[in-house]
Amino acid sequence: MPIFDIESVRRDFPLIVNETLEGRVYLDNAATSQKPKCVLDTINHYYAQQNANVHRASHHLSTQATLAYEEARETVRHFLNARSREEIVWTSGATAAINLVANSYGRRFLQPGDEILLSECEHHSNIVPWQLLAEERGLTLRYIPVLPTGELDLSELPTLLNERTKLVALAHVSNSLGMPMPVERVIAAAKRYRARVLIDGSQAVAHDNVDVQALDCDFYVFSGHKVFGPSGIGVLYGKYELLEIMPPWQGGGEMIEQVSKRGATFTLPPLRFEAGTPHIAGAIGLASALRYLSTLDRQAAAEYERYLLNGMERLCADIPGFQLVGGQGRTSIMSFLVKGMHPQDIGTLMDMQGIAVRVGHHCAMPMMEALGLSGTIRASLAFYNNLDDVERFVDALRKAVTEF
Amino acid sequence: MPIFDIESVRRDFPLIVNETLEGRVYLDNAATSQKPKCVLDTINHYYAQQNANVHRASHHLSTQATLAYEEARETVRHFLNARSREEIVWTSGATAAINLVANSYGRRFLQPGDEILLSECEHHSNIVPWQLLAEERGLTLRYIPVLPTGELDLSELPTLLNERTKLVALAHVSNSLGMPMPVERVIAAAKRYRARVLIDGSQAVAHDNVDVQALDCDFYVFSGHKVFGPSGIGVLYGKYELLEIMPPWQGGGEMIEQVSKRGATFTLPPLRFEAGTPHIAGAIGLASALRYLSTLDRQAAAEYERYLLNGMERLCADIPGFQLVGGQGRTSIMSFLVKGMHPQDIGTLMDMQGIAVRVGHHCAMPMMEALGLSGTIRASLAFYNNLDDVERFVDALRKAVTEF
Amino acid sequence: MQQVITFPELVTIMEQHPISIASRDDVLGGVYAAQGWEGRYRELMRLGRDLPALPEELYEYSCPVKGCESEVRLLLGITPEGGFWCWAHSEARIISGLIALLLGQVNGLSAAQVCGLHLEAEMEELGLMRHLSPSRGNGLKAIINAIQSHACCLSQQA
Amino acid sequence: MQQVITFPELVTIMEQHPISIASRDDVLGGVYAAQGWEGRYRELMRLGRDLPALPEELYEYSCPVKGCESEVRLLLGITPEGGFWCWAHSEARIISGLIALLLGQVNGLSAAQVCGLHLEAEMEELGLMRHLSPSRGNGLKAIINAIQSHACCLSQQA
Ligand SMILES: Cc1ncc(COP(=O)(O)O)c(C=O)c1O
Ligand SMILES: Cc1ncc(COP(=O)(O)O)c(C=O)c1O
Repeated sequence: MPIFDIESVRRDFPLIVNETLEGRVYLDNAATSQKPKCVLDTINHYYAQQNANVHRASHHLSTQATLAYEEARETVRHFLNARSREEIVWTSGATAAINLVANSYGRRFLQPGDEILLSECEHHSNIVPWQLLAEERGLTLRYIPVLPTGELDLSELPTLLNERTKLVALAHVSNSLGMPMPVERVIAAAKRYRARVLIDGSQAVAHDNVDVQALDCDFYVFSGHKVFGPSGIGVLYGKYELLEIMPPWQGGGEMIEQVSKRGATFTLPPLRFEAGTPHIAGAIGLASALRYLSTLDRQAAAEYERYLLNGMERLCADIPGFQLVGGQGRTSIMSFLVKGMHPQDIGTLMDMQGIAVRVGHHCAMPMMEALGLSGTIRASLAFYNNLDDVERFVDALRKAVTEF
Repeated sequence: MPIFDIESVRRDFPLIVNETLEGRVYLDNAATSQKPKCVLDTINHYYAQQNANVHRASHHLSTQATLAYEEARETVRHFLNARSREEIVWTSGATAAINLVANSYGRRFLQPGDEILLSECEHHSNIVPWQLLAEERGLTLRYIPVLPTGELDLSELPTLLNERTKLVALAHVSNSLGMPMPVERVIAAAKRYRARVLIDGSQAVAHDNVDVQALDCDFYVFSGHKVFGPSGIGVLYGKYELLEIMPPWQGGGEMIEQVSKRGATFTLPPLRFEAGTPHIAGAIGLASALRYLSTLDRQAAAEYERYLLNGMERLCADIPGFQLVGGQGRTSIMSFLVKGMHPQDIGTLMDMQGIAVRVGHHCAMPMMEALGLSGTIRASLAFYNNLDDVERFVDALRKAVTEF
Repeated sequence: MQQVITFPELVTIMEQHPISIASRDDVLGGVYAAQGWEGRYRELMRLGRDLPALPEELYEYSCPVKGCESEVRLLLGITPEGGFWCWAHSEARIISGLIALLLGQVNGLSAAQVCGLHLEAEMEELGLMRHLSPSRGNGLKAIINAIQSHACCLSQQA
Repeated sequence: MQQVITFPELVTIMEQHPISIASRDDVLGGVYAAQGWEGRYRELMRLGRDLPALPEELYEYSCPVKGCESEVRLLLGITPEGGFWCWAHSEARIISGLIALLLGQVNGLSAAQVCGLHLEAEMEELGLMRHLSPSRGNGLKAIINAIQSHACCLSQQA
């Protein structure tokens, strides 16, 4: 077992402490993650001591709030290793970030006949915005096929990617199986056709550091609530030279430079894309979560998660009918089926035993269709889970399978 | 003075207590309001005991979170007196709600040559989305003119409103001057031409109860942070028969019914418009704020605010050069100028004395242009302000004007 | 959207559903008698296994009730005599077992009687409320809503 | 976007700015000597009142620096000898006074010298940091950024 002070980390998460007291186990971390106490404290402190509107007034509180808000942007810049703070746009979540790119970049720069390349493993949030755009603009969507192992079949890439491909949108890690996607190879291939690449990092950020400059993607998105931050906040990273030429999407306060009855001129990124009063508490709460992560040895945390995942898989192997879905290299997610039992029945029987897992298509219907599945059971780990959680999960699963 | 237990109410607001201890006075309530302790407690409790994704899983926590989230929707329904919960759509704020209507209703149902009627008093958030839409769809925007008193000049309404008018978007109360807008008359006139009406209630909800059925508007929007709730959450009310025929705006998880590689079908309102993981803590925090309001005598609170406002205006009357902007009937906002001094200098000198007011165009440039002003100083009250706040404000203003 | 079937040919099939007010005690007795959650859920799974899926003739008229976790097929019918019949089925056994609990309360009653029922009461009594959350996970609430709203609507028309 | 003016006719006018490194101590002495915030802000307002607005010839080349609260006009120039000159003005007096503090640090230096300055230090020293918040309220930070980035850019070209 890697060196990682799990019991001390676990105490930082009030909900996990509480669930443990209640005898329950939370293994739905891929849906949303729990928050360390410092995030709650930051939110509290914000509302009790700093709350004011940002970027609009210059009184004391507003200055404090604006400083905290822009420092939070800097924290995200550092987390992603973006070149500048101006490349970090606050959104209400990963979904909104993808919709922003589709509506601003997509509607301005994609022409009828252009192609967008996705993969069959995408979350609906990285499919539907492109479908809506494609329908409006007369674009063609293509999908990199998924293999039965959950890996992408890159053999078809040379035909899927061509001069008409203007944009590639790909998950960093798949949410239903936890398979890491071959983002480096796809990005390199896309560059050859000068296609822009958006990486959906929703499932990656909770488990590893990200370096957008090393990846050299054009856009990177994630949600705060999946990386131990508050709900209602997310991030769009975009290369500045792209953000700069993108038209605003939503109109409102603070994204303008000048408004007259005849029209408006718009301010520079990132504020151009932040219409309306932002989710200030969310932004600084997310920064607090990222700062918390930076106090951990993330390498060790990731190893520890792998250790738990391996243990879980090993212990499940002799449960009658147990079938793992997905291949090697998975991070923190175990998606599985049990022969002869419906996933939902397993989910219910697990819940009755206090184990939270998720069941169904995990908002990835096209992938389920491609794999010929109607759904799976998904147990997803975070670094605050422990061996006891894993054992309780396995015992509960064994009971569900053998006693019902 | 009306009966309203101000000192007890004031103690419910941690930031106000704290500012008082620090010797500062918060009079920027129209920009954002402070939060009662119960809202902070609700958010804390949510993250420490309930946090899970909603509408996706059926394990214990997710069920708790979904229940709380949908109960919050019911609380908002009750607050607005909407017919059903399905008429309440969560958004990230008033700005996002207006953009939603412009992009979903507007892009589907407005045709080139159609007209949208606004007023010159609107906040940029209720102008720019319509300008963007008008440019894209070839629509004409018209503006009800503002009189020097800050009132709307309805004498031109018969020519401004005609068969081509398809939508009217109007503030309930203006944010720069605090003037109540003649929404009843405009709604009645719009109905005669079957034009849809959106009311921007951002500045109304903190001061009075709203009844969307009595108003008979088609859409009503507001932001949580202006009504003592958290940041990053807002509400779109829409008549169900309209929401039902509106296409989705953003694509993502949970707004779908079915997704295949070829396309998607969408679920019913309100979820159709709530793509992605919602701001769950925001929704239940807002509900907590609205429940707090329901424990107060809102009539008395409104009277108390008027009492403070009148006192403030009376005490300012003999400050050399003091000029009130706007006419009768204003609620909780005093917008003013001081002859011979730049508003920003006043703002700075007030801030140096610990008084938070806002200075500038208040995101209402077209109105400032119409009134021939480059900006004003705005002091805006909430029911947790007290006579001491008012007196400190007046003393500071007198000092700024007479000693600098 | 749900329709209510009135074609005699189909309604005749629908009336054959093994679970109705009449067979209720026989069929559901086991759930009431079961000990602990384990016993209860075993009974539910047994009930669910035995719940007939919609035969093809009915299936083509039925509507899907979608949840994230499984799909339920649902069909409502009314006999010339005013008997209310509901068929529903899910691949998941526990949901099917819960559906059986519902059908035992409504099949064979009149629409007006069904309209007057508090369908959730039995589930409350059996400690099965967790399955009625507004979460769209399973669709049970949608079934109850469909049954109740159609039954009430029909009884007003009558 | 800012441009840096090099036309001899205009630069000659720009060099006439009453506030420069040379006049600095005379002009700004009062701010340093003032007692308490009241004294300091009275001095700032006096400085701001005396700060010349851009004459028409310069105005048409200047750019607006927008804030929510007031507008600042800004123009940068460089003489053939490499002297860096900045004109800026706001209707608001305190901002204009703060601008005067900035101009006293840069006008007449070389671009390379300006590039090396820590322009915010003086404001820190005078307890005026609150005016440098990232809030877009006043535009002072934008002026500093413009001065510094252009000065550094020019000194690299040279
Ligand atoms: C009248 C009015 N409308 C719209 C808005 C926009 O609200 P938000 O910035 O919370 O989206 C505001 C406040 O800024 C407002 O006062
Ligand atoms: C891979 C992936 N992309 C996108 C999303 C959407 O994130 P959100 O719902 O927070 O907008 C999720 C999570 O639901 C996800 O797992």
